[in-house]
Amino acid sequence: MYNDKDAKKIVDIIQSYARKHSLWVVAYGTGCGAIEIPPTMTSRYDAERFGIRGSATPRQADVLLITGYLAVKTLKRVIRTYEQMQAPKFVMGFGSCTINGGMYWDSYNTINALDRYLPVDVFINGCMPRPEAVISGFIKLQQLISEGKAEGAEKYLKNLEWYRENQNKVIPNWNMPDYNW
Amino acid sequence: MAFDIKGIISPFNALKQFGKTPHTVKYPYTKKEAAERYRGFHFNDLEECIGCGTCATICQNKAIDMIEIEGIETTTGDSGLRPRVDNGRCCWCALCVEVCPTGSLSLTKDYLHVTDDPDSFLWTPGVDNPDGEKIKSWVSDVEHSLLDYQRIPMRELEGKERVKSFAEVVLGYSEEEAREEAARCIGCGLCTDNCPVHMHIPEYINAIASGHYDDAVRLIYDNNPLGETCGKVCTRRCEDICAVSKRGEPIAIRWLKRFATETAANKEIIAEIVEPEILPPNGHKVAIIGAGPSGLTAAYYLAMRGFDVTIFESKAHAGGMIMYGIPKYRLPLDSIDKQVEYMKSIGVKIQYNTKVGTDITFDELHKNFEAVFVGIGFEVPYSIGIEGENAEGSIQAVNYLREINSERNIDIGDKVVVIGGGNVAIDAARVSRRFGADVTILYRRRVEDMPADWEEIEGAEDEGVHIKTQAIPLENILDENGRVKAIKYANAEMIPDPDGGRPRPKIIEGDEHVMEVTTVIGAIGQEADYSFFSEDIKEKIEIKRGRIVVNDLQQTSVPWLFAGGDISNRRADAISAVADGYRAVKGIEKYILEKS
Amino acid sequence: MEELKIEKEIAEEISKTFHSAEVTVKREKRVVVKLRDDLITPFLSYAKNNMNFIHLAHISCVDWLEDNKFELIYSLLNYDNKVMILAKTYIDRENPEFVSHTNYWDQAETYEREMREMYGINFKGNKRLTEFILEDWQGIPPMRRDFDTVKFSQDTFYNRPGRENAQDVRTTVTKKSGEEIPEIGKDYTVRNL
Amino acid sequence: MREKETTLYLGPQHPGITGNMMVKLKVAGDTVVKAETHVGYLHRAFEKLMEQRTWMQSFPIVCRICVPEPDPNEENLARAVEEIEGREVPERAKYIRVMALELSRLAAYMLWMGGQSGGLGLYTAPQWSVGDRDYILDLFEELTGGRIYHMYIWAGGVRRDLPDGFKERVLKTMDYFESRLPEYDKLIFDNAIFKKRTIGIGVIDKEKALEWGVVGPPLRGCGIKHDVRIDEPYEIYDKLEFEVPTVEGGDIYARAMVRRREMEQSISMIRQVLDKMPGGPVYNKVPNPLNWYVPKGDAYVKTESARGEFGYYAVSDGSLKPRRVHVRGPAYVHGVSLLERILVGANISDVSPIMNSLGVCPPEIER
Repeated sequence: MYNDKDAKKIVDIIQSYARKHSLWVVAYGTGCGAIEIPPTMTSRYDAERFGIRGSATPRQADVLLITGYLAVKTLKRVIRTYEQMQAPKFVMGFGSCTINGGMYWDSYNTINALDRYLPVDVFINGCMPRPEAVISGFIKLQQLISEGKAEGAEKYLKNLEWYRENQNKVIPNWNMPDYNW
Repeated sequence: MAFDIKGIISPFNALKQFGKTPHTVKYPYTKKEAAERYRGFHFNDLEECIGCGTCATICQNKAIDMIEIEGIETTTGDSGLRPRVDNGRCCWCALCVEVCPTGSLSLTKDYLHVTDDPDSFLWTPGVDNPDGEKIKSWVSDVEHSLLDYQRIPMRELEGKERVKSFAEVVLGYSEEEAREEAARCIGCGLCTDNCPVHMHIPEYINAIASGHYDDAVRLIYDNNPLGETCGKVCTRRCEDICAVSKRGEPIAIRWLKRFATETAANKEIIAEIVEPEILPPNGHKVAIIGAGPSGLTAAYYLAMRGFDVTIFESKAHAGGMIMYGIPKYRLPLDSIDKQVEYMKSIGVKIQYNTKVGTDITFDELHKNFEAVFVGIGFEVPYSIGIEGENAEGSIQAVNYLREINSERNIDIGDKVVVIGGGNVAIDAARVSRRFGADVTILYRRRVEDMPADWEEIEGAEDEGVHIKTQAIPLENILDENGRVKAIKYANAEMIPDPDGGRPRPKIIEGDEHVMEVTTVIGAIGQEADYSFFSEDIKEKIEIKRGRIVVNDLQQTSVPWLFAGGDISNRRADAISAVADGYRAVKGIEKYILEKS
Repeated sequence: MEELKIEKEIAEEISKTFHSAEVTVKREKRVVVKLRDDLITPFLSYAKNNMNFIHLAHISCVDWLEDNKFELIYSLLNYDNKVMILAKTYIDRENPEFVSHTNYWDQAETYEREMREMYGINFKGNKRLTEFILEDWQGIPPMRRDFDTVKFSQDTFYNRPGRENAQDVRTTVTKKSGEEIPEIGKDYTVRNL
Repeated sequence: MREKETTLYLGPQHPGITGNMMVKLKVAGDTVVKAETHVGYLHRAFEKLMEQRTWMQSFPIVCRICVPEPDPNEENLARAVEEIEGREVPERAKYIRVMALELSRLAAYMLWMGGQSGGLGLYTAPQWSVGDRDYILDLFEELTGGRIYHMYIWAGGVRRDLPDGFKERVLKTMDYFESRLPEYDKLIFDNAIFKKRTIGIGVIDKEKALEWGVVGPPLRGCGIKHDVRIDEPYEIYDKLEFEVPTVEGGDIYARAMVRRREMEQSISMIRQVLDKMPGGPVYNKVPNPLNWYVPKGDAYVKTESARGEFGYYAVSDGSLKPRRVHVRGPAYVHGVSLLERILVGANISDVSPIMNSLGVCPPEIER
């Protein structure tokens, strides 16, 4: 006989199995790393093998790819897109720019460390990351999901105030609806 | 538009592809290897790297830090630091590889780093990937490097032209050449450590490269008042460890210094550029014995600090060995005069023709001055130790050069043999060539063992000096008048030193030769004449192997007595003497201030 | 020089019409015209209508902070002989104002919007000097030379810690050797490229 | 009947938008009444950053100005500084540069083909063209060490010579591409849907095109022969035989056909370049980049990129760093003033294909 706890565990396993094999990526090319998305998605690297495919709208999507630098103007839209996404949701940071500013470390218009503004589940190294690296990133994400470690969304809600503070520091005019209901 | 039947059917052509094997790279099940030149993560050969930091300087992303690595010490020619790359900044453009002077830095085929930890992107090449050597892909090579490994050649008089006169052999860089040569410098500053004076080499070279020659002169005079002399005759240890010399020709640091200092044509211009900040007189008196490089340097900086300095010089001209030991085709008289005049103009006093010990006693100096600096140099030549050495026609190179530089003539005849392989020997040989003699240098060991600068050796060969190596003189053969007419020498073979030192020459029995000569010049080294010291001083100071033992600030065991130059260091060159003088200034200042 | 015939003819025509203009033939297909600021509009009009330079390739601005001037560069192309004219002028850097040329070329509007945003130049007559690239920008226009982007970035954005143990090579060497670099040398030492 | 006007925000997060930008549309029914482009989402301040960097350090960043096709940027900056400095480039380097430029043009057109047809619902086409484009990226990786950002062309020539056997591999790839072109014709350019959606859509008026400053394939799609490669031949384009195709019509289809025919020309040019390429050095060393003082002066240079005329205006004040580098990308005009004009009257569903056909590339608008 299974008790409730075990049942929950089984549900979790099934859930994370389903989740990790249907990662829908919101179609938002935020930066230059987006140029490697078409090769990854199309015939040469064929990411659909992993259940990864594009989704036109944020509400149906699971993964938000931050493909490199974020201009402050885009950051505002990205936050909005992210908040519109429904859980489970994951963020992947592409390349150097999302980690410590990359080449645009001294630009007045790009943020340097993405994880200050959004919870990032996986970082991929490269400038820009090759399709192989992108796929490895997805595999890593799948692995984290199955281990139950990809909890960026929960972290975001829990630390919303901290994130908001950082976001507000760089976005001067915060005129956005709150989607974190 | 009409019904387009062709346009509807033709796309169905794609069905042809049905059943074909797709060209998909089934990563991660199959892997496509990165290209031969792929620009992935860095690899650094920690052994080859000298920590010059050029990679960190060029990185436009400020991705590279130089950090201390356990087990790597700071040594001369190696800062002991190694690059660490922030992969959260890097764009793998490989500019760092293209400017790496040693070629230790390269990029590899490895590019995969996927993580949930944003703090894991600091990457120390070589430490984090010790196996990176095997997958090196974008490597540095001399041909494609952004650095220029070829020195701008220095224009010189032709060998045939040179021997006709004592005109300066080196013609100097033009402004354009100097800037081009200076631009080769990467400004790491490793060289400064090997310079006895620690001159501000990258700074003045950078100043030259940017066209600010005045600043270059100021930086040179900051710790070397004989910059122009050093620009002409320095032994330039800096160039030995120049980072660029690892794979190419070192930056011509000496010639650049020469260029910069020569932009100031006379003492007024020097003073105008340098604008020496001379402190008001502080009432303390210091005596300096010997107006050689160490004495002049000490005097110059002491005078700037407000001391009342007097130099006692036994000869009629200041400069010491640089005046009397170095031939005028290397260092012209007016250049020395210019520098000495400039020093005098800021308050250095020189008493010429005053030999301490005969014209004035050492005790008198001690009585009248608070501190005494001795920089008398090595003027007494070693004897060669062969029969007939004291005969007419056998002279010592230092004496010979002194006479020539004092514009007195010595008849050497037309067949000269110089014994020795140091710079003095080469100088004597080249000077003799200028008097039209046929000159042969006899040296015990091989050419590569000669202590003289390779440029000097080359210059001598260009001028037609014969160099006979592995030849040991045995005897001067005299004629009936007691004059040298020939020299007997034996050939030698090199035997390895059992203790691992450099090979030694051993006479081959019976392989003896006689060469007819008119003059034999000995040049195998000199020593100092300490006869002017009183007995109690001699007892108090420590003299080891002919040299006075001093502390870090050139102070002897007698607190008020300082020493510098050849008599205290083994390097026996002008720049070391300058360094001693510079250090002695600090010592004297400290001594006097602490005393009063 | 037979090769630069067309260019010379163009230069001649311009200097005949605009006496104060400084005209140089820079190279093949490049003519540079330096003009007084009030002559730019007549010149552009003349070039467009009488000399067939109908294509406005770009308008650029250079900040000469030391001279307290902005340099404006108008590049025009003639489709027939493919010659390009660079018309340059200087305007004052304090309260910079210039005439809009949107009535000659529609696309001038975009350039003028950008220059207003990046340099703060007010183009009189341009009806759409709205926000273009930046959003809610506060402070001096960023492309001006006196705007320090490094400082701004460091103040505004977060830099990941962990790199504080970085050493300077020159300092390490001086520490070992005991060299003291004088004040004037420091400008030449810190190669903060 | 007059329909009510509504405002529609197309982008920045929208699958049909090229890159990351936004078009604010006023629509009445399905018809666009007014269009307003909003850019700046990708503004990285390249021009400011270049003023902070030395000339050599600027090369790794200029290629980022245009992501699909970085080489014209590198080539332009290289040629600008070479013109200011009067530096000669070895002949072989010029050939290699042209080869890289044409390969990148081909790659850019393949990507455009995927975007253009994918946006019209032809989902097989991007699978083919983007997949095939990867073979060019493989070549680039082999030649330059990078798939997307090559950082290969720089002042004084190119960074490295061709690797061993590279010529054969390029020729093989070109043969493959040539054999694929008829397939693409059948799949895309003859396709009834493609034609239906593109002919007569997004028409640029021939008269207005010149005055509006249209360049590149959109201008040649209006039947006007204008191409920097023949007007002001740079590198070795004057030594190559090629034609500049023009198509009348000014609509999306005309622009598509211009690109389609240019692909043939590019393949032929690459073959000629490889055939004629002389031996010798590929790099005329610039001084040590830490001490490279570029003399005072300025230069306006231009390149024909896949989207049209790329212009660089570079000013040097005699120091280590550029005084000013102004980048004039073709999309600057296409993406803002031209787009706003020709979208008026278009159907909403055509907005994305029109943007694609103009080659609107936001990173080069805002830089």
